Amino acid sequence: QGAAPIKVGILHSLSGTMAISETTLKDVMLMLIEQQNKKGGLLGRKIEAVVVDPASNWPLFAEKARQLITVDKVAAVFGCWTSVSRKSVLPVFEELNSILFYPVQYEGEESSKNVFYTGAAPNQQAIPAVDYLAANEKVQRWVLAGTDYVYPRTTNKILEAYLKSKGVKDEDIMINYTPFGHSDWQNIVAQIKRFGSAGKKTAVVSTINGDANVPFYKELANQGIKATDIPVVAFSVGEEELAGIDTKPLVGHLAAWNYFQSVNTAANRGFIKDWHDFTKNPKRTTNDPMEAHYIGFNMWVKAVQKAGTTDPAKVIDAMIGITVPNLTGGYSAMMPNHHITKPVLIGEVKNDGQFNVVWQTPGTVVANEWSPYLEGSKDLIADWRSPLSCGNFNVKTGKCGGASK
Amino acid sequence: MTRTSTAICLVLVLGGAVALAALNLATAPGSALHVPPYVVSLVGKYLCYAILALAVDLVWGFAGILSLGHAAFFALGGYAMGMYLMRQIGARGVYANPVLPDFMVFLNWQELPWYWHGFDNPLFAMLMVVAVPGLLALVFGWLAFRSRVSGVYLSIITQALTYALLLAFFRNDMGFGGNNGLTDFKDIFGLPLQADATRAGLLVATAVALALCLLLSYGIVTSRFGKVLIAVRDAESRTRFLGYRPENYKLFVWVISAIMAGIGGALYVPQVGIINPSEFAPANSIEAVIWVAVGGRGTLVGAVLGAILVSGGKTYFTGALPEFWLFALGALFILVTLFLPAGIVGALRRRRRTPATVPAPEPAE
Amino acid sequence: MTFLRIFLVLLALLAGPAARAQDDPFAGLASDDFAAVSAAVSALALSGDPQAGAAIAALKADALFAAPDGTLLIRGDDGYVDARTGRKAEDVNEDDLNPVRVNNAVRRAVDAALGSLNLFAADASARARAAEDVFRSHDPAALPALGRALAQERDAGARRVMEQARAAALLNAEDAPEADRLAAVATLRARGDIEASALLGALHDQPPAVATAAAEAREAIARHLRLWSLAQSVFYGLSLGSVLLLAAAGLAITFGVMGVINMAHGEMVMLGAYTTFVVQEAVRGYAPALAAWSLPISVPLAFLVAGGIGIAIERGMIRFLYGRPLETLLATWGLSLVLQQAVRSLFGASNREVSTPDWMSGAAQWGGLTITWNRLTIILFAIVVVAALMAALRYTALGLRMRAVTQNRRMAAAMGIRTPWIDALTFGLGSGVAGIAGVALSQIDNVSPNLGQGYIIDSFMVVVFGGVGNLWGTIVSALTLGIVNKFLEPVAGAVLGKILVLVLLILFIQRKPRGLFPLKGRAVEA
Amino acid sequence: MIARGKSPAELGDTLLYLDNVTVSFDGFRALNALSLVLEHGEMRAVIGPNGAGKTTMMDVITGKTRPDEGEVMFDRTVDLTRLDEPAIAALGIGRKFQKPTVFEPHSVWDNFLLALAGDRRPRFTLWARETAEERDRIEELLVLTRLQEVRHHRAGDLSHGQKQWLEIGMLLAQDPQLLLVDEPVAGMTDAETAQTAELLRAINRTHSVVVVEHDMDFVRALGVKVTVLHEGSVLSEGSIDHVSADPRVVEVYLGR
Amino acid sequence: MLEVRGVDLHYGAAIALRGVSLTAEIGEVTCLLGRNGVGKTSMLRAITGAHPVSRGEILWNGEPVTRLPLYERARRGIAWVPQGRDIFPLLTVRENLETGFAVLPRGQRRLPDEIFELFPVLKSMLRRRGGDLSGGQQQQLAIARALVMKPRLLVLDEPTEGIQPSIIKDIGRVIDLLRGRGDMAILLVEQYFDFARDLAQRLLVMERGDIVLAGRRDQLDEQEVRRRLSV
Ligand SMILES: Nc1ncnc2c1ncn2[C@@H]1O[C@H](COP(=O)(O)OP(=O)(O)OP(=O)(O)O)[C@@H](O)[C@H]1O
Ligand SMILES: Nc1ncnc2c1ncn2[C@@H]1O[C@H](COP(=O)(O)OP(=O)(O)OP(=O)(O)O)[C@@H](O)[C@H]1O
Ligand SMILES: NC(N)=O
Ligand SMILES: [Mg+2]
Ligand SMILES: [Mg+2]
Repeated sequence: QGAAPIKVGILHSLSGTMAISETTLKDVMLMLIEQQNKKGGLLGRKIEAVVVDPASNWPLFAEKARQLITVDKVAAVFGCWTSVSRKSVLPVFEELNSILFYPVQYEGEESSKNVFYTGAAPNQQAIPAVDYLAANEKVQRWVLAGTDYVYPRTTNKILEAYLKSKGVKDEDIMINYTPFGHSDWQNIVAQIKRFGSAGKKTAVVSTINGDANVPFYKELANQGIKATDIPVVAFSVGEEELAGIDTKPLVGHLAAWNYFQSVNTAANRGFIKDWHDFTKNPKRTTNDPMEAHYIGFNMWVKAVQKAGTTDPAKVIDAMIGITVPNLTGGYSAMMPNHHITKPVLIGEVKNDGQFNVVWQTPGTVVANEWSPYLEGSKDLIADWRSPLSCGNFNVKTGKCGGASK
Repeated sequence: MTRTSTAICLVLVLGGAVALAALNLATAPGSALHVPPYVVSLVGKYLCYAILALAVDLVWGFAGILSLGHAAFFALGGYAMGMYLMRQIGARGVYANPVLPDFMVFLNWQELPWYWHGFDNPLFAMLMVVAVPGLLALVFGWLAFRSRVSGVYLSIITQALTYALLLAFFRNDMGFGGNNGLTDFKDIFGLPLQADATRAGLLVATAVALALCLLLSYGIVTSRFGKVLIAVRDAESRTRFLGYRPENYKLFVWVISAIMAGIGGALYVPQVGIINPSEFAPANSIEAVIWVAVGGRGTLVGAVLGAILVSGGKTYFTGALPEFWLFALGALFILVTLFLPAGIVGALRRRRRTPATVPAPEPAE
Repeated sequence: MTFLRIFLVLLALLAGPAARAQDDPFAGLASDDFAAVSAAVSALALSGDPQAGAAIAALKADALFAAPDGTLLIRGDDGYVDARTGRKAEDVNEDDLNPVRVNNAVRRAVDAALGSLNLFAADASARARAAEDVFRSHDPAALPALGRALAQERDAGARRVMEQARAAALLNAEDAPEADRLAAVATLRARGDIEASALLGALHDQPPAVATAAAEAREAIARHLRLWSLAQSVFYGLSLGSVLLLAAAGLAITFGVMGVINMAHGEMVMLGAYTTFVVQEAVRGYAPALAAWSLPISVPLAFLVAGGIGIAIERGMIRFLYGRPLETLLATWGLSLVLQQAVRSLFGASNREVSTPDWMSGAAQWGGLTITWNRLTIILFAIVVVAALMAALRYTALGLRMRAVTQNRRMAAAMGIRTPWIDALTFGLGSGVAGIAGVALSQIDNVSPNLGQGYIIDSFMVVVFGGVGNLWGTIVSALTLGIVNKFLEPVAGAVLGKILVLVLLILFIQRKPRGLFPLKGRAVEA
Repeated sequence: MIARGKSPAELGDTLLYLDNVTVSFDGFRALNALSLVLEHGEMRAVIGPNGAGKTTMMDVITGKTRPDEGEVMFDRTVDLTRLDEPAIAALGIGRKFQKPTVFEPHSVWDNFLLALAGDRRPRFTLWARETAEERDRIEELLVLTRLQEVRHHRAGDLSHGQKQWLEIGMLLAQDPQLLLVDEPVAGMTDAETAQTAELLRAINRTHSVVVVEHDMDFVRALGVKVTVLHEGSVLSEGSIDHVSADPRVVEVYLGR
Repeated sequence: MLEVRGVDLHYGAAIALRGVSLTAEIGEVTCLLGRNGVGKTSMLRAITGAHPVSRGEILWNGEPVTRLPLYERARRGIAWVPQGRDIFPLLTVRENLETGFAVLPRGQRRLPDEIFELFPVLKSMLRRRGGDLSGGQQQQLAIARALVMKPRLLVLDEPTEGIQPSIIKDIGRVIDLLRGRGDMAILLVEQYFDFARDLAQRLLVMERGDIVLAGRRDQLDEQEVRRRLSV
C-alpha cells in the first residue's frame, strides 16, 4: 500500500426528483468499492469513492462531472440515470477524455468513446418483451404508453416500426404520452380499457417513468384491469419502484429487464446477501441498474488490471472484449460499440413485490446502439477499435459521420 | 443601490473576470497562479445567474413584481442561443445531416421546422436572444398590467407561464429536442467551444454584460422613473390619481428585465453546454428570487452577491456534503431571513434606517 | 369447509366417470412449460380428484411446490401437505422445493377452473363473482355447470350475471343453434358495458344473422356508453378536483388567510403521508386486527403531527416574519429543503408503500359509470374536511380571532386576543389540514420525499384562481380546474391538456385579476 | 334644481357637472340620483352625515368608482365616466384622500417631487433631472406645510397630522384645475384649521375646489356655498347659515 | 389609576417621547393636547403596549404593565381606540364588535345595547364588512368596539376625527356618562379644543415629546393652552 488511492467518482442524484432511483446506485457503488478494497484494492492501491450530489439538475451534472475529473482527478465516473443527464455530461467526458459508466436502459442512438453503456439498448429490452407478448399472450393490439421524453419517444418509435414490420395495423396501436410525475391516470386507464375492448387481445407497453408509475398502477388496480385481461409490460419498473406499491392487485403484470432480484443463482444470492449486510437492511431490494454497475465496475477493474494503469486513454482501449460474470448465471462482454451483451428476462409481478421470471433469452443479446428500425440510424454502426474507432460509422457512405472523434 | 457599492461591484466583477481569464490563459497548468478551466466556466455560470438575479431584483425590488417565472426568459434566451449553436454544428452531428439537428433525425423529421430558419445566422440569432424574451414579456406584461393583475395573482401567473413553457418544451413535437434539449455544441462564432481561450472570452463577455446590466439598472432606479416605480410598488393606486400610468412603468421595466434575463441565458448556454426544459422549472425561478432575497432585495448589488454566494454555496456543499447539503442550504436561507432581514447588503447598510422599514416583531406590528 | 365439500361434490358431478380413468391428474402441474401447466390445471379441474380444488387454490396463492422426486406439496399455516393425498408431509427440506410457477396463461386457466367451481358457493355475491369470471373466460366448457347453477339460482343479481356468462360461453361454443345465439347477443346487448362490447367484437365464424345482430348490439352499446362517458368525465374531474382541493385547503389557511407564502406546504402534505405509512406499519406490527382501520386512525394523527410541526415552525420562524410576507417565501423554501432531506435521511429516498384497505379498493359499476371506491372516498373526505374547515373559520370564536389576527395583528392584540397563540394555532391548523391531505394522497400517489413538490404549484394555483382568502372560491376553483382538465385531456392529450389549462388560467386572470370570487370593495383596498 | 339633459352649450360656465349619478354596492345605494354643478373658479363645501356618500362622490369624479347610472361631465365636454384615473388626473383634477395616503418609502421631498406638475410618461421621467424651478417650488411647499424639518424623513414615519399636511402639499404641487379635498382639517388644531381655510381661499382665487368637512367652524370660515348630502343625494344647498337653519340638516347632521 | 413615569420612546434612532410622566385617575377624563407630531399618539402606544418604551415605567392600578404585551394589558381592562381606526376590514361590523369578547368571561359575551343607542347606524350595518364603511362610520365602530370590552381604562386617539357634528355631541355625552359611572379612567387625545375642554377634568399639553403644561381644567389658563396649540 502507501500509494495514493485511486479515486472513482460517483455522480448520482441524492436529492431532487431522481434521488428516488439514483440513491441506491450510489450505495451499491460504495459497496462494490469497499469489497474491492477488501480484496486488496486495485494495482496495489486503495480505491476511494468521491461522492457528489448533482441534485437532479442537469447543468449541475456537467459541473460536477468537470469537478470530479479536473479537481478530484478521478480515474472513472459511475453515474447518471436520465438520458438528459448523460447528454449534459457527455461533452465534458469527451473533452477531458475521461470515462463514464452509464448503468440504465436507454433509447440508444449514441455511442461515445468515453462512455460505457452497461444498461440495455432498446433491442435488449423492448423488442424481446414485445415478442414475448405476441407469442405467449397472443397480443394483437398495443398501447404504447410513456412519459413524454426522449427515451419513451425513441423506444416507441422503434417499437412502432417493429410492430408494423410484423404486420400490426395502425388502428391496433395506440400511443399515449403523459408529463413527468403525472399523477391522475383515471382518463388514460379508462381509455386503455376502452381500447382493449375491441375484441383483440391487448397489452400495454409502458415506458412510464419513475414517479408516475405508482399512481398509474394504483389506478390500474382500482379500475380492475387485471394482468389476465390487459397485461402491462414495463421497462422502467423494477423492484425499487414496486416497493412503493401494494402489488397484490398487480400480480401478473410484466417487466422486461436484464436482471431480477428473484433470479436464483449463486452469484445473485451472494450479491443480495452482501447488499443486505452492507446496508444493514434485510429488506433492501436489488434491481437491474445495480447489476449494471456491478458489471461495469468489475469490467473497469479488469480493464485497469489489464492495462496496468488507470489512465483513461489506456483503460478505454483495454475495455473492449472484457468479459465478466453477470448475476443471472452468464457472462457479459464489452463490445466494440461500448455496450455490453445481456440476457433479456421477462418477469411477472408477484404479490410480494418481486418478479417471477417467465421467459428469458437463451443466450445474451448484443446491443443495437443504432436502431435498424429508424430511418436515420439504420446504416450506422459503432466500433471503437482501431482503425475504425468511430461511434457512428455509416456503412453506406463509408464515412465516420459527424465530429465524434 | 448606493453609488459606492455599485461601483465596487462593477470593479470586482469586471476586474475579477479579466484576472481569472488572464490567469487561466497566461499561466501554465502546473503553476500556483494557474486558474483551471473548471473555475473559469464555473464563475462564468455564476455571472449568468447574477444577470438573472439582477433582472429579478429590478422588477421585484423596485416595481414590486414578484416574478416566479423569470427563469422562463432566461431559458428562452438560452434556447435562442442553443438553436444558433445547434445550427453551427452543421454536418458534424452524429447522423452527419447537414441541416437537421440530431434529435430531429432520429425522430424522423423530414425538414427543418420554419421557426428554426435563420438561426444559422449569428446576427439573427442574437436578435432573437433579446427579441423572444422581450416579446413574450411585452405581450404577457401588456395583458397583465393593463388588467391590473398584481401581487400574488401576478406571481402565480408568471409561475403558470413558466410551467406551461416547461411542459411545452418538454414535448418532443415542439421541435426543441424535448427533455434532452439541445446539446453537443461544437463552436460559437467560429471558435471552438472547448478551447480555453473561448471559455475565458465567454467569461469576460459575461462580466461585461453583467456590468452593463448593472449600470443600466442603476441608471433606471436612481432616475425619477425609478422613484415613480417605487411609488408604484408601494401605493400603485395612489400614483394613478397623480396622473401616472403604473402599467406603462411596470411594462417598461418588465420588458427590460426579461431581455436582461434572456441575455443571461444566452451567455449561460455555451458555458454549460446544454439547454433543456428543466431551465423552465418553477423551482429555478424561485431560486432566482431567493438569490435576490439573500443578497438584499432592492439593492441591485445584493442580487449579484446573492446569486454568486448561493450558487457558490451549492457548488461547494454538493461536493463537500453530498448527503446533507440541503440541510446546510436550507438552514442558510432560514438564518438569512431571520437574522438579516434586509439581506446581506441590507444588513451591511443598516445604519440610518429606522425600523419602520422593518417593523419590530412581537408584540408591536 | 362447507365450501370445500360443495366443491368436491361438484367436481364429481362435473367430471363424470371418464376423468377418473386418468392415472395422475397432477402430473402436468410441476412442468416448466406454462402451456403444460395450464392444460394440467384444466384437466385437473375436470378429473374429479378430491384434492384438485385444494391444489388449484394453492396454485393461485403461490403455495404449491414441487419436490425433486415429483411430490407436490401445499404450504399451509402449519407445514406442508401432500397435494395428491391431502396428508401432512413430514421431513420437508425447504431448500429442495421449487415453487410451481404461474404466468398469466396459467392464471387464466385457474380462474376459469375456480370460476366454474364457485358457481355453487353458499354466498350469492361469491356466485356472482364466479359467474363474472366465467363470463370473462367465456369458456364453453363451463356451459353444463352454468346450466345447473342457473337451475337452482334464487338470487336475481347472481342469476343475471350467470345468464350473461352463459350467453358469452354459448356464443363461443361451436354447436349452439342460431336462435340461442341471437338470444345471447340480446343478453349481452342488455348488459351494455365495455366487456360485453369486447366480447361481441371478438366473435368470429358466426352465422350472418348473428354477426349482424352483434354489430348492431356493439353500436347500441357504444351509443349508450358515449352518454355515460360524459358523466364519467365529470366524475374524473370531481375526483381530480377533490385531490386538488385537499392539497390546497391547508394552503388556503396558511397562505389565503395568514398571507404566509408557505413553500413548505407540500412538505406538510408529505409528512401527513409518511404519518400514514408509519401508522400502517405500526398497526401491522402491533395490532394486525385493526389493519383495515389504519387509514382512519391516521387522519387525526396526521393532523396532529403536521399541525404540531406547523406550530413549531410558526413559533420558531414565521412569527418573526409577520409584516414581511415575501421573506416567508425564502424561509419556508429553506424549510422545505430541510424537511425533504430530513425525511430522505430518515425513511430513505425511495417510495414507501401504503396499501389501500379493502373497503376502499375496487370499483362500483353504476350504469355506464365506473366509480372507484378510493376516489369516491376521497371526494367525500375532501367535502367533509373543507366543510369542517369553513365552519370552524366562520362560526367559531377561534375562527373569528384567526381572521382578526391575520387582518390586523396589532389591533387584534389590543382587543385582548392572544395573538402569538392564535398565530400558532392558525398555522398549525393549516399545516394539520395539509397533513390530512397527505393521508388521502398516500392512497393515490407516491409516498416519497418529493410528494409535496408535486402539489405545491397546483395548490397555489387553486388558491389564487379561487381568490385569495376565500375558501369557497378555493372549492369552486379546485373542482373547476379538475373538471376542465379532465374534459381537455382526452381531446388534447395529457401534456397539451395541462398546458391549455395553464394558458386558460393566465387568460382568466386577465379578466378577473383577483380570482373567481374576488373580495370586492373598499375593504380590500384599505 | 338642475334641468336634466342639458347640452354643453347650456351648461354655461360649468366646470363639473354631475347628473343623476347612482352608485350601489351589493344593493346598497351609496349615491342615489345625485346631481351637482360646480362653476369655474367656484369653491364648494360638501357636508353631510357619515356615510352620506361624500367620499363616494369623489371616487366617481376621479374615476375610482364607475357610476351605475348618470352623467359626470368635466369642463362641459369631457365625460369622466369614460376615463380612468390617470386620464382624469391629467385633465387637471387632483385629490386629497380622507385617509392620508402618501408614498411611504419616499422622503417628504420626493413625495413633493413626484406630485409636481409635469410630464408623467416613462420616457420623460427616465431622463428627468431636478430643475432649480422644481427645487424652489418644493421649498415653498415645505414652508407652507411646515414640514421643513422632516423634509428628508420617510413619509411613512410622519405622524398622522404631518401626513395630512404632506398630502395637501402634494395636491398643491400638482397644481390641478379642480381640487377635491376630503376632510383636510381632521386632526388639525384649531389654529391650523383656520390657516387651512385661509389657504384654501387663497387657492380658490385661481382654482376650483370641492371641500368635504365635518368641522362647521371651518366650513363657516370658507364662506362658500354649501351642499348637504344625505343618503346619496342632495338634501339642502345654500349658504352655511341657510343650511344650518334647515331643520332637516339639523335633524340628520348637526344635531341639537 | 394609570401612572406613567419618565417614559422614553424611540422609533429606531429617533426619539418621540422624552421622560414623560402623567397620571390618569379613575372617574376622570384626562385630555392630552398638542400639535401634530408632538408625540400624543406615541404616548398612547406606550400605554397600550403597541410600541415598546425604551425607558421608564407604566403602572396600572399599581401594577407595572410596562413589559406586558398588548393583549395582556387589554385583559387588564385597557381598551384603545387608535388613530386611523384600525377596523378589521374583512370582518363584518358584528364580527368587529365581537372581537372584544376575547377579554370577557364566557357568560358576558353579549353586545351591549347601549352601543347601538349611541351609534344607531351600526345596528343597520351589522352584516356589512368593516372596511366598506365610510370613514366616520368606521370611527364610530372603533369606539363601539372598545366599549364592548367593558374597559376600565379607555384610551381614545382623536375620536371625533371625521365624525359628523351630531354624533360628536353624542360621543361627548357618552364619555361623560362613562366617566360619571366612576369606575373608568378615560384618556383622551384631542385636537378639537372646545370638545376637550368641555369633557376633561384634567388637561395635559405636549410639545416635542414632553408634557409642558398640566393641570385641572379650571386651574389652567385657557389662553396659554391655546397659544401652545397654535403655531
Ligand atoms: N365598496 C363598498 N361596499 C359597500 N358599501 C360601501 C362601499 N363603499 C362605500 N360604501 C357605503 O357607502 C356609503 C357612503 O360612503 P362614503 O364613504 O361615500 O361616505 P362619506 O359621506 O364619505 O362618509 P364620511 O363622512 O363618514 O366619510 C357608506 O354607507 C358606506 O358604508
Ligand atoms: N412609526 C413611526 N416611525 C418613525 N417615526 C414615527 C413613527 N410614528 C411617528 N413617528 C414620529 O414620531 C413623532 C411623534 O408622532 P406621533 O404620531 O406620536 O404624533 P402625534 O402627536 O400623535 O401627532 P398627530 O397629531 O399628527 O397625530 C413624529 O415626529 C413622527 O414623525
Ligand atoms: N434512460 C432513461 N431511462 O432515461
Ligand atoms: Mg368620507
Ligand atoms: Mg396622533
